[in-house]
Parts: sequence; structure tokens; C-alpha cells
Amino acid sequence: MPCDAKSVAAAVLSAADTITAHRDELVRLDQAVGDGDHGENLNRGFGFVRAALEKSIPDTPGAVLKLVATTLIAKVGGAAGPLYGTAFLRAATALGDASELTADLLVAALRAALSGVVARGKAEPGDKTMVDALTPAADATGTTIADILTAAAAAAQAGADSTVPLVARKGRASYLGERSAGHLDPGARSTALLLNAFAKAANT
Amino acid sequence: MPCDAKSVAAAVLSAADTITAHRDELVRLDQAVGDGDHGENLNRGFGFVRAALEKSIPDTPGAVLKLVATTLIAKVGGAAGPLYGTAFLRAATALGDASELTADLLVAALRAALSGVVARGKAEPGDKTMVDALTPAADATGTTIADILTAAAAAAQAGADSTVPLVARKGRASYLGERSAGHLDPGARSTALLLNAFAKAANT
Amino acid sequence: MKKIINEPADVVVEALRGLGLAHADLLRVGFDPEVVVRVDAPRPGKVAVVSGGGSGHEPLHGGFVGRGMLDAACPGAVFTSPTPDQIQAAVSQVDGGAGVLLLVKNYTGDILNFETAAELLAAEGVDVRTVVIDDDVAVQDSLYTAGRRGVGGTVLVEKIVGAAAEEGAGLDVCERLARVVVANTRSMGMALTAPTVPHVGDPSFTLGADEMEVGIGIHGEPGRRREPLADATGIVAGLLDPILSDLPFTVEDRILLFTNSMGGTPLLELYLAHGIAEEALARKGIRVERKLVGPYVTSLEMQGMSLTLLRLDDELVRLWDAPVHTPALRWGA
Amino acid sequence: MKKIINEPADVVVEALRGLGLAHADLLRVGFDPEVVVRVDAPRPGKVAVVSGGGSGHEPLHGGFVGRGMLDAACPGAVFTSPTPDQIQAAVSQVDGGAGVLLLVKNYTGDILNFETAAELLAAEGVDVRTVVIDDDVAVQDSLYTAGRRGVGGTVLVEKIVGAAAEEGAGLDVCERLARVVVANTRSMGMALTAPTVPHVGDPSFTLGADEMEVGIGIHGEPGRRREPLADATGIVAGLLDPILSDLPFTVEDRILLFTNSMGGTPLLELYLAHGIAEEALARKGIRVERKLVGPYVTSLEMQGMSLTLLRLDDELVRLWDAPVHTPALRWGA
Ligand SMILES: Nc1ncnc2c1ncn2[C@@H]1O[C@H](COP(=O)(O)OP(=O)(O)O)[C@@H](O)[C@H]1O
Ligand SMILES: Nc1ncnc2c1ncn2[C@@H]1O[C@H](COP(=O)(O)OP(=O)(O)O)[C@@H](O)[C@H]1O
Ligand SMILES: [Mg+2]
Ligand SMILES: [Mg+2]
Ligand SMILES: [Mg+2]
Ligand SMILES: [Mg+2]
Repeated sequence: MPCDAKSVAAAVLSAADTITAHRDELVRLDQAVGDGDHGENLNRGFGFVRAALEKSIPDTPGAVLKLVATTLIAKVGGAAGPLYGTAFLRAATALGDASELTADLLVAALRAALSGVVARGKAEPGDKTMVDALTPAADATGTTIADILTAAAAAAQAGADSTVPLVARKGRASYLGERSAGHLDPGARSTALLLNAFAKAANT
Repeated sequence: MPCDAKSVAAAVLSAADTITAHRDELVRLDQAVGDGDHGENLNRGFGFVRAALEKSIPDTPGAVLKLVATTLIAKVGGAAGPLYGTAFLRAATALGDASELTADLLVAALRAALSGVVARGKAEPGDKTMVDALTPAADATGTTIADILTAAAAAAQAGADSTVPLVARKGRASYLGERSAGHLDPGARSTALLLNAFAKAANT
Repeated sequence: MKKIINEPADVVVEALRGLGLAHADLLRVGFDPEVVVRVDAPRPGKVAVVSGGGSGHEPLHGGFVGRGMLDAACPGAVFTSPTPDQIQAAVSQVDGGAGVLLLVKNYTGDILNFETAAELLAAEGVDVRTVVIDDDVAVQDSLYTAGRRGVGGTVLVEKIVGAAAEEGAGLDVCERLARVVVANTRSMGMALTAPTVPHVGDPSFTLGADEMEVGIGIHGEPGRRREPLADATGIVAGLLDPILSDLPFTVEDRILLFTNSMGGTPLLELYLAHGIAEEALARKGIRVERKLVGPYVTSLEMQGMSLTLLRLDDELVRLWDAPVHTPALRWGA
Repeated sequence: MKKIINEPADVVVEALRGLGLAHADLLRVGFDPEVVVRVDAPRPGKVAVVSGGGSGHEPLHGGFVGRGMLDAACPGAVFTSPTPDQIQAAVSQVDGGAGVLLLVKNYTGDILNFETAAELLAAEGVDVRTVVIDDDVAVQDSLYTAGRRGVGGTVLVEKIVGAAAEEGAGLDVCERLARVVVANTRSMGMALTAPTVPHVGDPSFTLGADEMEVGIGIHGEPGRRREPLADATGIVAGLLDPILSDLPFTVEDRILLFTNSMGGTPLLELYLAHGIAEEALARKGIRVERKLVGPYVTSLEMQGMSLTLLRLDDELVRLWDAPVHTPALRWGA
């Protein structure tokens, strides 16, 4: 099955549904080490994404991701808005104006997303941020889109889980010092959730 | 045993102790239908009375009561300060400069106290105020000071108890309308407590 | 009890010390008895405007001492009216020989203590007048209550009368004006939570998670009735309707709308409620010409709000706009 | 959750509507995206001073829009930094051609969003500078944190830089001045209770009846450490000591002392704490030359307080005293 703009849009819509379903979980996670808005902010942002995609779907996979990026940047705010916005923007750039997503383009897009987040947020692996989920995800390989995304999603969740014992060194959780240890990073968790939703969409 | 200024002062001191012991009870009663300060205010006022009497005792029973009156007026505030202040002031006036309290003087003093409170506060029996305790108390008769005070204390407590079902028509409790029913009036209770302390002192 | 205090018995005195230090340019604080007086008092030939009441309603009254408003305030214990000697002391420090106007919120305790003070002052030859503020429509004004409470409207009375006194109006004019403002002011309040009085140590009443008290006063007295928690639109309507029908306020009235926080309600919510109230009034054709939004007549940390409406005329607008310089209200000076 | 709101998602927009109605003489509120701008903006030739941040800290920032302070504020969702398009919209409405200074509290979200906006604005040819405010001594400023938070000191930066811009100072001067104020300002806060974010619905953290959070921020983030509840004297010392030793402030320093309520702490307690702080500073020989006491940088209904000290010089005193006319801060105008 070719992965055109419509397929990518469908995957984004299912990711939006995942965020809605996990809004409260992300709020709770962010309450523990931050300010409790991560789930609300992403849900608000993806709500606007959903509305935009339901109105009309751009022509190329890259254009779909660019729409996601600009919407998140304009509607989310907080740390996650610009970080996810940049991730989707760089991924969109990596896709160029290809009319279909390929395995190679996907690998390139994941790496571009990671380097965008790192460029903006300056976090390193181990800082207890979404970078801990995105870094292993960007190493995922495979021959099909579904394989790569499945591997990326699993890697992202493992990376997210690895944030639990860490002491945060970036973002709002870093204010807590040692008290940030013992909690899952909300941004790492949302990264895993998004990739998992994309993987599911690719596998159906 | 003659009832001179020293005896009256001793009775006032034991009344002060009673107020301290019942401070929290009076706070709770006032919380239910008012603003929760009745116990604190009386306790603060009688604390100053205690300090004054411990320093020096005036020469006559009337002068002792006048000291109580002026101290309560100056230190209590709220409704109870001027009302009890007036009660003690009128009682003091009724005693004149007699060097000893007699049964007749006591009856006159109780009546004067009641009429003072009514003159100031304009409450009638049944309005759910200290007047409901003081009115029956002022009707107390007997041949000795101890008898009269014992009867007055019992009547005051019965009067206080009678306030429970009433809807308040004076004071802060009146703002509650029907919701004031079912609660003991704090001022009626403190009147009963004071008279009971005086009766106990007279009986020892 | 969670509060930033030392000994509960010392709260008022220590808070007054802080007020005096923070605003030494405007007022001086006296102790034993406690009074807050304008730094430049007495002002010869000026009517002295004096108010007071229990503490716990800050900035009322001490925060309104200064140019164009109060000459002195008498802070009682928390939620307890001041004593006559405080009132006498305050008056003696600010009496400029042109008479003294006492602005008294209608509570039995306040009435009795100010009354006693007024008698004693009159006996000393001071020309002292008393105007009682009773703007709370939640209380029925009848023979069978202590009458309506003085609540949010107090700020408006103090500001307007203070402005007149500052301009040199005589005692008769100030007294008349105070009565006019009282006659044209109506308020009503509600609470989501109860305040905790320091010397009591626990909340004044208990409300369920889905309940609110409507027709609440400012002393942690329970309100007139308990209702299911409403949304902001419902809350505002529940306050506005009884106010409007009481005076009544009518189409084309010019009004001052005062949206007051009871202390614990954040400004975010207060502005939200204010907007709803202004829009509701506009829909009814009532012209909101002046506004005041903030925590001005509070009940410690109680969450809740009140609305106050004052019917304006040109004179009242002019006096409202006149310069005022106090810790809590300041403009034009 | 007990709040005076309608739909949680509409809180900010509805509150802004109320702000706009209440202060139509000073500011105008725009929607989609949300901005608060001076009513007389743009002022040709004047440096535009723009700030913003999450909502829930009112009066920060919208309450400081007006003459002598901010030209515009960008209110984000509750506790969420604004988005670049809000910042761009605000700047485009107030840019008077003399450059724009963005005052940004140091939080990752605020930094990233203002950074994005600044890039886009620069690309459009706007001369835009950014000064980051990071006055919270509770956070270690190291490679291993996001750096110190911007908290209470924000008001002081906005007031002083706003005064300079109002007098006609150029962008370089305004930027330098903002950096000077930031460099000389230190704050620390504590909380007795947690705020409840409307879209979350329950308190941001839970504290035992005998606990307090020390080193708290203004977003309901838990503080640096949890301690047994102390009395006011202990609380003030616990805030003052780390502030004093940080800059450090020394004997004979002239300072502005800002005693801030986190929202839910009543003025009675705040003045009490202020008095203790002023007396403690006096004992150390540090001269408190200016004071600000009130709820200016809040965290919804959170009970708690912060102290901010700013080391003054003659220029800062003059700019602090300069006229300001905003909803929340007003003098000399
Ligand atoms: N510098 C950073 N680099 C990468 N990710 C970051 C950085 N700072 C924060 N994050 C991520 O952002 C998440 C928080 O997002 P969110 O709650 O929406 O923003 P805010 O912290 O502004 O409230 C954190 O859990 C973390 O994963
Ligand atoms: N008009 C009145 N006449 C007589 N007693 C009154 C009147 N008003 C109030 N009281 C009494 O005062 C008591 C309350 O006293 P207190 O709590 O000290 O004063 P406040 O109501 O000012 O807080 C009431 O319980 C009632 O007995
Ligand atoms: Mg967050
Ligand atoms: Mg009482
Ligand atoms: Mg009282
Ligand atoms: Mg946030």
C-alpha cells in the first residue's frame, strides 16, 4: 500500500486521538514534575490539527507534516509546542515534496526530527526529556515503513521508561533537583505515544 | 460571711477562669451562627480583668464591677463588649458605694444589668440573645446571695437552652434567618456560665 | 491552620507594624490602642472621616487611610469591631476642628462601640456624626434582623465622602453625601470556601465540594443559603439580580460597578466575573460608567466575590474621580 | 474544583474580556491570537516594551500594560507560555519604529516561543532585543538545570524599563537597563497550599497540614524542598537569607523590598510578613528605600509569598518613582 498524503494525514489523526485518550495521563505526569499542562497543551494543539485536516488534506506527506508543525507552533505554547513544532517541521523538510513516504524518507525524517529538537532545546540523552525517547527512536531501521515505525515506537517507549530514575537537567522538572527522580518524563511519554499511534496506523 | 470587694473580686476571677475553660466552646457556638469570636473576645477581656484585679482590688463591690465594666468595654469589642460592659456598669451603679454586697443589692444589680443590656441592644426575650438568659436570671429571688445566684444561674442556663430552637432576630445570627434555628446562642451561654461561676463562688 | 503568622493573638498588631513600615509616607500606626492615622493629621479646618471595623478585611479600612479618603481607621481584632477607646484615640488624633464623620458598617458590635465612642466624644464637645453603611441585599432589612450588613459599598462611601472632605466640604455636606451614597449602593456576595480566623484555627464553616454559600457576609458567617455550585455566569446572575431589583436599578441608570474578591479568589476569575457582569448590565441598558475590580473588602483567604452597584450622578462621578492617595486606592495623586 | 469560571477551556479568553472592559481607558484586548495592548499604541518613536507568559499570574502581565510600563502583554493558556504568533501580533500592534524589547521570564517554554517570535520579527526587519529575567535563587543556575526562573523580580524589571522607555530612552539603553535590573534582583518564594489549574481540576501538589513548600515557583511546580510549617518569622528568614547571601546584598546597600502574595495569602498576613522582613533588613543595616506589598506575581489561588530584593541606585530609584498608570500599578499619573 503506498503511503501518500492521505495515509499520513490518517496517521496524524489517529495520533491526535491517542493524545486525547491520554490527555489526563500526560497531565498527571506533568503535575508530578512540572506544571500539569502537557496533556492539555498537546490535546489543544492536536485538536486544531484535527480540525485543519478534517477541512482539507494538503497534497504531499511533507505538506501534511508542515501543517502539523505550524499548527502546533501556533497553538500549543509551552516547551512542547516549539519542540514538537520543530520536530514536525524538520521532518517535513526531510520529506521535501515527495508524493509518497518511503522507508528511506521515514528514517531521514525521524533523524531530522531528533536533530531539530536537540537544536532547539539543547538537551542531551539522560537529561530526562523527550530527547530520551526520540534518540533511540531515530536509530530504528527496517525495510518497510511499518517495520521502522514499530521499532521506533518500541524504542521510544523503552527510552521513555528509562527516564524514570533520572534527575532532570532540562525543562521545568530540573527545578525539582533530586526530587525529579522516580517520575516518568511527560514529554518522553508523549513522544512514545505519538510514534506508537503512527506505527499502529502503518500496520493497518 | 460578708461579701466585700475582695469576695466580689474573687468571684470575678473565678468567672474569668470559667471563661478561659469554656473559650473554645463559645468559639464553636459562635462559629455556628456568627463569626466565631465570642469565646476569644470574652477570654481576652476577662484576661485584662484578671490582670487588673491581680494588681489591685478596688475598695467596694461596686468599684470592682465598674472596673470589670470599663475593662470589658475597652478590650472586648464586638457586640458582647459593650453589652456586658453596660451590664456590669449598671450593676455597679446599682451597688453604689456600699462596702458590702447584700441580697437586696444583688437583686437590684441583676435587674439593672438586664435593663442595661436591653437599653443598649434593644433585644426582647425570644430574639435569641443573652437577653434570653439574663431575663429569667433577673427574676431570681432568695434570702441569701448564694441562693439568689444559684437560682439565677439555673434560670440563665434554662433560658440559654431555650434559645436553641429560636430563629435569631438580633445580632449576627439574625443574618442566617431560619438557618439560625437549632443552635444555642453563644451570648446566652456565656451569661449562664458567668452566673454559674458567681454562684459557685458564693457557695464556697 | 496554615497561615503566615506568629502567635494568633499578635496577628493584628504585627500586621499593623508592617502596614506602618510599608506606608510610612502616608500613615502612621499607633498601638495601645491600635489606630491608623494619616501622616499629616490633624488637618485644621478639614472634616475628619473616620472608619473602622474588625481586622481581616484588608485593605479595608487601614489601606484607605490617606489623602482623599480616610483620616483614620480603627482596626479591631480579627472580625471583631474596635473598642470605643480606639475610636476616641483615632478621632482625637485627626480632629481638625471641623467635625468628625464616623462611617460605620451595620453590625451590632460596630454600632454599639461606635455609639459609645460618639457619646463620649460628644460629651467632650466634638461635633461628631455617624452614618451607618448597610448595602447588603442578602439580609432582609426588617424589625426581625439586625438590619442589612455593611459590605463592599463601604469602599465607595469612604472614597466619595473622603474626596468631599478633602475638598473642604463641611460636616453637614459630608454627612448628607454619605447618606446619599449609602442610599444608592447595593451589594451581594458569595463564597466558595470559608476563611480561617487565626484565633479559631479552623474554617468558619464547611462547604461540600459542589456547594457554595450565597448571600455571605465578610466575617465567615454562613450565608443566607447554601446552593449547588454554579458556573460563573450563574454566580454573577445570582448576585446581580437581587441587587438590581432591590433599589431598583433601572434602564438608563448610570452606575459604578465594583467587582470585589473576597480575598482568595484570583484576579483571573475576578476579571472573568466582572466581564460577565458588565455584559449583563449592558444588555439591560444600564450604563456602567465607572468600574472597580479587585480585592478591596475581603474576608481573609475566603474564596468568593461580591458585586456592588452604585447609582451615579455627576457629583458622585466627580468625587469618585477626585485624587486619592492611599495604600490600596490611588489615582490623580 | 471550586472556581468562578464557565468552561475551563474558556477561562483565559473570558478573563481577558473582563480585563478589557474594566480598563478600556488603558488597554485594548485582542483575540485570536490573544494580546493586551496599550490603548494609545503604537507610539511613534518610543521603544515598545513587550512581555508575556502563561496566564494565572495576574496582574502579571496584562495588568501592567499602560503608561510607563508595558506596551503589550501576551497571555498564554494557564501556566503555559504564549505562542510565537501572539508575540508577533503584539509586537506588530505596538512597534513604534524605535525597536522592541522583549522581557522574558526564564522558562524553557517562554524562551523557545519568544525566540521563535524574535527570529520571525527580525526577519521582518524589526529591531528586537530580548532580556531574560531569572531572579529565583531557589534554583541553582548551572549547566544542569534550565537555569533560574523568572518570578517576582519581573514586576520590577517591567516597571523600571517601562519608565525609561516612556521617557524616550532608546533601545540600547532600555536593554542595558533591563540587564542591570535583572543582575541586581533576587527572589525566593514559598507556598502553604497548591493552586488548582482549571483544565486540570485538582491541586497541583498535595501538602500535609504541617508542611510547606520552600523554593516554589509560580506554576504549581513543587518547590525545591518540603519543610515543616514554620511561623512567619521563620518563613521570612528562610526566604531572606538565601536572597541576601546570593547577590550578595551587603550593609549599606539601598534596596527595594517587594513582599509578594502568591494570590491566596491575605493582605493581613502579607503586611505582617513585610514588617518582619523590613525589620530584619534594618537590623542588618540594609536600607529599605522603596517598598511594594501586594499580590503582583501570583499563582492562581496559591497561598504563599515571595520576597524580592532589588539593589537600587539613584537612576533606578528615579525610574521606579516615575509615573505609571496601569490597572495594577499606578502612581504619579
Ligand atoms: N530543553 C528541552 N529539550 C527537550 N525537551 C524538553 C526540554 N525542556 C522540556 N522538554 C520536554 O517538554 C516536556 C514538558 O512540556 P510541557 O509541559 O508542554 O511544557 P512546559 O514545561 O512549558 O509546561 C518535558 O516533559 C520534556 O520532555
Ligand atoms: N442586640 C443584642 N442584644 C443583646 N444581645 C445581643 C445583641 N446582639 C448580639 N447579642 C449577643 O451577643 C452575642 C455575640 O457576641 P460576640 O460574638 O462577642 O459579638 P459579635 O456578634 O460582634 O461577633 C450573641 O450570641 C448574642 O447573645
Ligand atoms: Mg508543563
Ligand atoms: Mg461573634
Ligand atoms: Mg465579632
Ligand atoms: Mg507549562
